[in-house]
Amino acid sequence: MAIRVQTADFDIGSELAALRAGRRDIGALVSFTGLVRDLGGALRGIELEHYPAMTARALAGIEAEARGRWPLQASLVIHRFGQLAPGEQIMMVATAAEHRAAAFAAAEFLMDYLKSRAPFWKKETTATGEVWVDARAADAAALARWAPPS
Amino acid sequence: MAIRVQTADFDIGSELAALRAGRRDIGALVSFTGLVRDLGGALRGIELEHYPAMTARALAGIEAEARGRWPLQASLVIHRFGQLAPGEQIMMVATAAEHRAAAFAAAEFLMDYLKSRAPFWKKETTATGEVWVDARAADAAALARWAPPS
Amino acid sequence: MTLDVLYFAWLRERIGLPSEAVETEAATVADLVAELSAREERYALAFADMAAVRVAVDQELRDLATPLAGAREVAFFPPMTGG
Amino acid sequence: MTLDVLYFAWLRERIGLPSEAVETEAATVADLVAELSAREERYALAFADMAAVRVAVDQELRDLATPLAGAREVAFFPPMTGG
Repeated sequence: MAIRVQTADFDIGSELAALRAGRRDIGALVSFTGLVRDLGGALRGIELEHYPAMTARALAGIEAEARGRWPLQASLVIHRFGQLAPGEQIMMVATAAEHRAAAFAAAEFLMDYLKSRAPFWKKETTATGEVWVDARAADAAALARWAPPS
Repeated sequence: MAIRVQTADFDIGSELAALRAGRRDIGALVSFTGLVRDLGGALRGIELEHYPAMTARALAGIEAEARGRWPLQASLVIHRFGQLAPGEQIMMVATAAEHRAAAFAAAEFLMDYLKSRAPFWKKETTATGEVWVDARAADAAALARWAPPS
Repeated sequence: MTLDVLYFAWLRERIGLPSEAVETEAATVADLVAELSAREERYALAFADMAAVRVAVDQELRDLATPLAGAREVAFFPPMTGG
Repeated sequence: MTLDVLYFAWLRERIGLPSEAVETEAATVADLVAELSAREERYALAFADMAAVRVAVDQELRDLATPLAGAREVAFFPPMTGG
């Protein structure tokens, strides 16, 4: 039920604690964290550009779609933008449900949709220059696993 | 690569931070946390019994199987035993990989195997007495999704 | 009509602008792309391979055939790579 | 041979023991179950529905047909409910 787009880092532990604070009905809590992965030591950092007017709207739409498909008790999407160093956290999603199947499926769905439908673009800087990251064929295939949104 | 069976609670944030500390090669980090879920306010608590000589061995076997199936960079299983109150954390798994597909699949695999192959038993205490929790048919079905271990 | 036209990632870099107001009578996104491409070479280069370009109309993902009647904002960008 | 026989969860409660040393010549797990069930009613009751009982021999999940030659520890318990 929460979407945050920010330059600041986030604390997974605090976010998950907040998600379940005061509740006793959650049985399963899944989190995914995306990190800046280094290409064998050559990466200096990445820049994440986004389309502010569309980002929050796209993420909210993806989250609403997930909540329509699975009985989620809580959900969270945080995505950073700006300059990030290798090893830094880029984004996280979290899902809470009574049983693990819904929490896992919804987290994967959020990631698959977010990868291909949320307006973020990564540029990597290495010693030899800057390059915009290409979309992965695997991400299009991952998206195609899910029936189209209603 | 780590298995812990303990009565003490754990801190997801610290565990995930330790898993990726000093590394720049991890792209995807997935965590699952199982919580004591209340049955509409009637639950006083649960007792988790286990078979110590077998537990660590079973969990290590399940983790080794996951690491043989997916290119994991790190993995962690923590499972508590003893008395737990509603809302408390029961266990967690975490998986780290270059890409999210492996991290998600391995975390689900660990959970499905752990549910049906690790020697833990839950007894719930309510106002009307104590009852051993029945295994769920959904858990047997979840296990059957995976080809048998080699 | 006047449209706010936005460019992101390498489209922004090739065209050299993050956004501009465009006075146009283009009926569809494809018409707008043709009009811009005819303007200057940097647009023609940025739009040379439309299979590598995604478009949003008023912040919703759309395709080249989408009509522009009533639209206020059109954005062009490469396939997304967040997450 | 002497086997360490362990019981968990409701099997432990019905039999009234967490473990015991059993002197037996049982060739298989099924033979051991029959032998224990013949001993006292609490065993017969605990083992009445073997579809609801799981068994481990030397800490590995096994079935009723498993031979006991060389085994040191046999455990009986209901389907697992951890996680």
